[in-house]
Amino acid sequence: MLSTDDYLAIYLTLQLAATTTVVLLLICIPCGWWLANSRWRIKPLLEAIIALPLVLPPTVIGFYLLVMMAPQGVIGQLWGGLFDSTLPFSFTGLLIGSVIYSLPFVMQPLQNNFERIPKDLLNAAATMGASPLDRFVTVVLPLSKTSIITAASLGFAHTIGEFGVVLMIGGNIPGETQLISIALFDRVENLQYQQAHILAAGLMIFSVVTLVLLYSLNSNKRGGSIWK
Amino acid sequence: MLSTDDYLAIYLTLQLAATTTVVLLLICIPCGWWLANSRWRIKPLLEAIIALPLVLPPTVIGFYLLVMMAPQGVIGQLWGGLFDSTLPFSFTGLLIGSVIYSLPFVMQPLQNNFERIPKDLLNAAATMGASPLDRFVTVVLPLSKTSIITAASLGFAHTIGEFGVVLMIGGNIPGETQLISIALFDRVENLQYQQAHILAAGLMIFSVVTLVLLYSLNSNKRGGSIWK
Amino acid sequence: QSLRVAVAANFKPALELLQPEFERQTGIKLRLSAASSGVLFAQISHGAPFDVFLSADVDRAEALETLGLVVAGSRQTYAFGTIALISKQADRTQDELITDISNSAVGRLAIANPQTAPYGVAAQQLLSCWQQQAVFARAVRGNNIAQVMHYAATDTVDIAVIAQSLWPGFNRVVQQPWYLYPVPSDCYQPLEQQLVILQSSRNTAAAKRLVAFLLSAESQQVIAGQGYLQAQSQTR
Amino acid sequence: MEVTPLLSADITLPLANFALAAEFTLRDNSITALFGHSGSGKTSLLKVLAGFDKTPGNNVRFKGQPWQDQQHFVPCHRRHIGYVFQQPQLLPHLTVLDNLRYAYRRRFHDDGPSIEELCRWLALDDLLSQYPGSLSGGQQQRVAIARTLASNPALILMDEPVSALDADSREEILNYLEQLHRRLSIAIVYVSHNIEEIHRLADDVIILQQGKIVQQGPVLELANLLDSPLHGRQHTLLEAEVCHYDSQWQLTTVNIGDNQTLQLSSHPTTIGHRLRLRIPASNVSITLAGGDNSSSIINYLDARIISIDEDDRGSALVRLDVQGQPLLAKLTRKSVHQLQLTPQQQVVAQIKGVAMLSDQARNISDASTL
Amino acid sequence: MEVTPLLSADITLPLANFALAAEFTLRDNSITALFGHSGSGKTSLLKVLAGFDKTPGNNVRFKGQPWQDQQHFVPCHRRHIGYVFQQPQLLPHLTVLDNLRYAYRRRFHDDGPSIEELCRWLALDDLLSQYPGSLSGGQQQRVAIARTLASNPALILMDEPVSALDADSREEILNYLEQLHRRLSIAIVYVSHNIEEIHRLADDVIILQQGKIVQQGPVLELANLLDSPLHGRQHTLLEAEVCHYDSQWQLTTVNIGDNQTLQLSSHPTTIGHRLRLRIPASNVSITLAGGDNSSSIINYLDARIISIDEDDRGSALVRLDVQGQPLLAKLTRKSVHQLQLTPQQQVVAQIKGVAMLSDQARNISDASTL
Ligand SMILES: Nc1ncnc2c1ncn2[C@@H]1O[C@H](COP(=O)(O)OP(=O)(O)OP(=O)(O)O)[C@@H](O)[C@H]1O
Ligand SMILES: Nc1ncnc2c1ncn2[C@@H]1O[C@H](COP(=O)(O)OP(=O)(O)OP(=O)(O)O)[C@@H](O)[C@H]1O
Ligand code: MOO
Ligand SMILES: [Mg+2]
Ligand SMILES: [Mg+2]
Repeated sequence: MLSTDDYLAIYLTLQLAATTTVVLLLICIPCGWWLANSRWRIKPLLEAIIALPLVLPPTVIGFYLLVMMAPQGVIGQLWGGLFDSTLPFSFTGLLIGSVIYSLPFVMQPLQNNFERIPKDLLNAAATMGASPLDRFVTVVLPLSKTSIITAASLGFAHTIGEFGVVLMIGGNIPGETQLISIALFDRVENLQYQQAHILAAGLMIFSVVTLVLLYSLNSNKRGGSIWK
Repeated sequence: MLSTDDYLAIYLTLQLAATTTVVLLLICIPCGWWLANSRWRIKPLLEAIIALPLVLPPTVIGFYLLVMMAPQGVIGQLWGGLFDSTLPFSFTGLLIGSVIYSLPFVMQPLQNNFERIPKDLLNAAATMGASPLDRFVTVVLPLSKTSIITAASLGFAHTIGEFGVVLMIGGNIPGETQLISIALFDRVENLQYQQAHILAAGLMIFSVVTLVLLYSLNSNKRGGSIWK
Repeated sequence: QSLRVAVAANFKPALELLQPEFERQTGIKLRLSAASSGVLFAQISHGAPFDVFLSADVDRAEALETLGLVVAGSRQTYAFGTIALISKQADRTQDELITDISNSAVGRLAIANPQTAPYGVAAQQLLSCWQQQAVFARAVRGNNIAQVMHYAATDTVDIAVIAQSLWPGFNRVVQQPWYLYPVPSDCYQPLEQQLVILQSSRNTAAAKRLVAFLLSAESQQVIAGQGYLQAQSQTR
Repeated sequence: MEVTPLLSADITLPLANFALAAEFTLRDNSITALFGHSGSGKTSLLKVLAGFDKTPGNNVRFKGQPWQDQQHFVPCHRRHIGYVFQQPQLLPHLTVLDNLRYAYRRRFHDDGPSIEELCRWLALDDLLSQYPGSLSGGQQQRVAIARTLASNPALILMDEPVSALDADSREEILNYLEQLHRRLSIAIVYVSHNIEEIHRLADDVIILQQGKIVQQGPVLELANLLDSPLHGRQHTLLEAEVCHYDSQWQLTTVNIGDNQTLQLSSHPTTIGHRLRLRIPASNVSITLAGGDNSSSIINYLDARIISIDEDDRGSALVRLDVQGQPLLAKLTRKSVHQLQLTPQQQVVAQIKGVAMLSDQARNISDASTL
Repeated sequence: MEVTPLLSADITLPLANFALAAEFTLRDNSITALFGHSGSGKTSLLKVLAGFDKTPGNNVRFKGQPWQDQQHFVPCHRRHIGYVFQQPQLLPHLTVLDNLRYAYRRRFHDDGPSIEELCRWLALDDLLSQYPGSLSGGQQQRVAIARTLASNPALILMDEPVSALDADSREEILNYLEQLHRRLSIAIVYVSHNIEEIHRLADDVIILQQGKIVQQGPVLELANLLDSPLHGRQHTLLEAEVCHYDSQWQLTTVNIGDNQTLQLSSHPTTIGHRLRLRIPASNVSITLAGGDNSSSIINYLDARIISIDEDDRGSALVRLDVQGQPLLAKLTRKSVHQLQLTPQQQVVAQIKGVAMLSDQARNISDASTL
């Protein structure tokens, strides 16, 4: 039914989605907080640039990323100078692509959330001697739990489902850069509808189960919401 | 530089993105509110189902939508019974596809936002004689302005950039279902890099300008934030 | 009067070349929808309103015929696709090319995905013919032949197996020089590309005129100039 | 004949550490004070009356109609009530003026105050274009009160409405509430920790303890219970009729029983009006001799000692009876012994006349600014 | 010799309708009351001191170190202050206990109260596992106070900390604050609308009006300014030394000037301690004769009339001088005329002894529960 390549693809997809989500959170939590508090004039421009990956078709983003990651490209030269490897067709390349592509989906909900943390709550923590970092960790993050979960699930799911970008920069090498979304797409393209159905159903069931667990956990836990 | 087909595609894209955004808001604002307030046991399942379009590759979603919209499909039969037209390869079909595909990006931020509207603020409005609908319109919506803008911009941008779904259900018919994302994709596929760059740059500039305007409007306006 | 033509991506440049002449001759406007053959097949089998379908292979045209979606007897071969090797190095002999291929690192050789693209099958045949099956596993796969061109155009690979029909367009856009090495046709099966007129067409007459035009000697000449073999050149 | 109460409630509601269990009625056109320690369930009770809490098992009837019981639930916006929250809860996206208009446009009856009147009276004119986020705590509370009045409800629930206000603003608002409740047929439930406020405003009192009602009834009867003996503060609360006004000296004479009168300086009063008076026990002294022309004390009442309670800090609380009207006096234990006071003894209670003015008399006609 | 003040501030801050412009100093180990109408800028002032507002142009120095000026800005978390907000601002994701621990773990000095002590004293034991969302308004305020004390700051800024509390809780908290400020070397800035609280707690007062300081100085000097003559409430605030304690009658005798003493019933006091006394003007009457054995009034002071101010409601405020100590008496205008009182006249002021107990004397040793 499913080939070893398919299993490899599933494994790789989960690995990529998980890593991407982690990287995205690591980027977006601090940057979102910074954006939420910044009064810089340039802020709307930054926000617009972050939103850009939304408006370009994934394949096109993939194409431009490929251009940049190619050995002579901007990123490629930089990378080549630092490491003895090339980005395209590597896991790292895929990761970079996924992160850029999913960035707005994680950044925007987080920033939006951060903008709503009541200032006086942070002031209260400050009077108790909590430094900005301390406040961020002990007040901002716990109060943002729901949003972080929403943002992470958007990011994770989107990485699983994305395929234009990774197809382009990944090169679809089985066991290295072939992802489940591509395998599924291949089946459809190739009129192997039966296998496509199986893969799609598997993906959906997995996602539904994961998401249901996530959402029920999230709605059961009390005390995490600021405004009850 | 750009052909008439390209202009048609731009026009069609904007029309589709705008319509999709409007439809999405019309769906997600009430549903998101309902979800935010529901204590139904099934809620996490519903939430997971809404998030599903995220995990399937767009082309695959497009494929299944195509299957369902085909005259013999579930939706297709229903539609055929009501109207004397077919869904796939029509603007309506594209619209339905885009709406389904972008649903989670609009629903999740909105629901998340609605969950944070302080209950006592609504109670206060109720004591002044505001019915639930009245409260929704005069309290919930204004307090959700930022989130609605975020959600709408995610939805709009995503519809502009999306192409897997519309390629599949739209059929890429110039002047009818060919969108800018597909046109751009075509240029890239056909190695017409020059035109692709122009289209991509145009799309990006348009988006950046729109988004910058949107975001600066949003950040300038005072009094819209609940927790300052 | 217009015709909606679903055309496999690889043939679109050739068809666009022929389009003005056809429109001038007949006054029938062509509206081209290009996608991969697989996508087009899925769409047509679900009611896409095309008049003519130019597939990149035989299978999908045949499958539509089996489904009874085509005008009986309309399935015909309109061209044979050929492949070629491109390399960044000039003046390589065939043996040198084979050595280059066998020495290529992971991700330095690009071919189309045999599972989705007919050109991928041909490429696979070529590799077997040259005893390079092992290389196949570490090759970069474009999901269609156009993607293979992107890899070459961005210099992320050193060698690629491409559709010869795409070479002129490719050569126009690349900055770094690439070199074309035609491949002996005995190493792979040229790709037979078939067309069908769709049952649902409301303009079968015009569709037939297009088919006739494509199969005309003049058109075939043009097609051959685009890196295809003429439909009549091979008989099965 | 039983009069149907304005509102009758039987409430059972589980809270964090105990359950609210309260059965009570509100009289029409009355102010009922809800009194109790922090956390005793006052806010929770108001929220049930307002219809915020749909927990089943509560019965509330208003003017004979069920607001909630097994079968019915009238939602909050159809109860036509006003609610002043403990935290102001202004609509943050509307300016002060728009907050007021929000209520005014949806007002329940047309005969209420206009926005202009409310602004004038609550001194909101300078704030109208501000957003709630830039108001001070007290300003927010004033806007919240004005908003509630703008919707002109039939029953107002107020949760410590003036706790964040300075004395002057508080005074004006209390004055207005008195007026309001007399002019319009309106009932008010008023949560307050301030005994003076309750003494002044309330007709009835409900005392809550750990979710249970421990006392309820007219404030004149329960006044002593509200005083906390711990802090040495006791008062006599009484209502008396104006029987004379001396315009030369601006002295009002009130009748508090057969031939027993009190004089208090005040704005002009109308004969026949009833005034509420509050006499701190510490303002009452006892003398065995009669009146004394050389002292500025002008009120001397014949009284009988009912009981004497000594505490451990040198004070004694003497309960007196003045022609049926109870009166409390706080003395030193030493005085009690020196004067050899004993129950049933006839004495003269000296009350410093002006002391009574520390309460605004209830019916002073020009006390309002409206 | 000038003593460096604990804190000196020169603040200019534009607000919605006016600008805050305040220059003042705080003395070490003192309680400074911040008094003013709603919206006069009290909260805004505290926020600058706390370091929430980085608007330039403000100068604050603490113990000689700059907290903020042109060059410096010490952020809030390094100022080692405590802040009790007007709205409690508890961390909503932490239980009561964790809110306390949050502060305790980050406390500035080790010699402060433990969490157990705070819980016992503020009666929080039953609430420890609750989340702030399920606390009543007063409970939240108590937790907020406990939290601030747990971090054991050098300067506490309190914005109406007890406004939502009932009399008993309020009493205990005020007692504790008095203790605290005497035991530890701690300074407190205390915003309050409650004059009694200020009379009782404050050493110094700053009176704000529309963002400007209109008066500042020791509370004993400014006490009269705080009273609102509008409501007929005036007090004399004075400090006196205990010179005798009569344990039989639990009577404390204090000295308020050469040979002038007052008696008040109280818990045992220590000779030599200074007590703060508050005498409502309405508790003081004037007599031309001397003491009177047949009355329960035990305090008679020889006084000289300084001035007499009549109002339009039949009252007169008589300023008296008792051996240099000012004393206010509130009489009816009629009494003033009947007794033919005139300035410079020598009279006897009668003060009801027990009335003084309405204030807890400052140094009563067993008044605290700690
Ligand atoms: N964030 C703000 N921006 C602009 N003006 C403000 C802001 N917050 C308060 N104000 C204005 O500053 C003035 C002083 O407010 P502040 O909160 O300091 O008053 P307050 O003395 O604490 O009053 P209260 O006793 O009612 O709490 C008010 O007129 C208020 O409208
Ligand atoms: N949402 C809630 N869920 C569970 N328990 C609650 C909730 N809100 C309040 N309580 C608890 O119910 C009790 C009564 O709370 P309530 O707010 O009614 O007190 P209150 O009398 O208004 O006190 P305060 O004078 O301090 O405002 C408190 O012990 C409180 O902890
Ligand atoms: O169907 Mo194609 O021509 O392989 O892209
Ligand atoms: Mg309460
Ligand atoms: Mg304030």
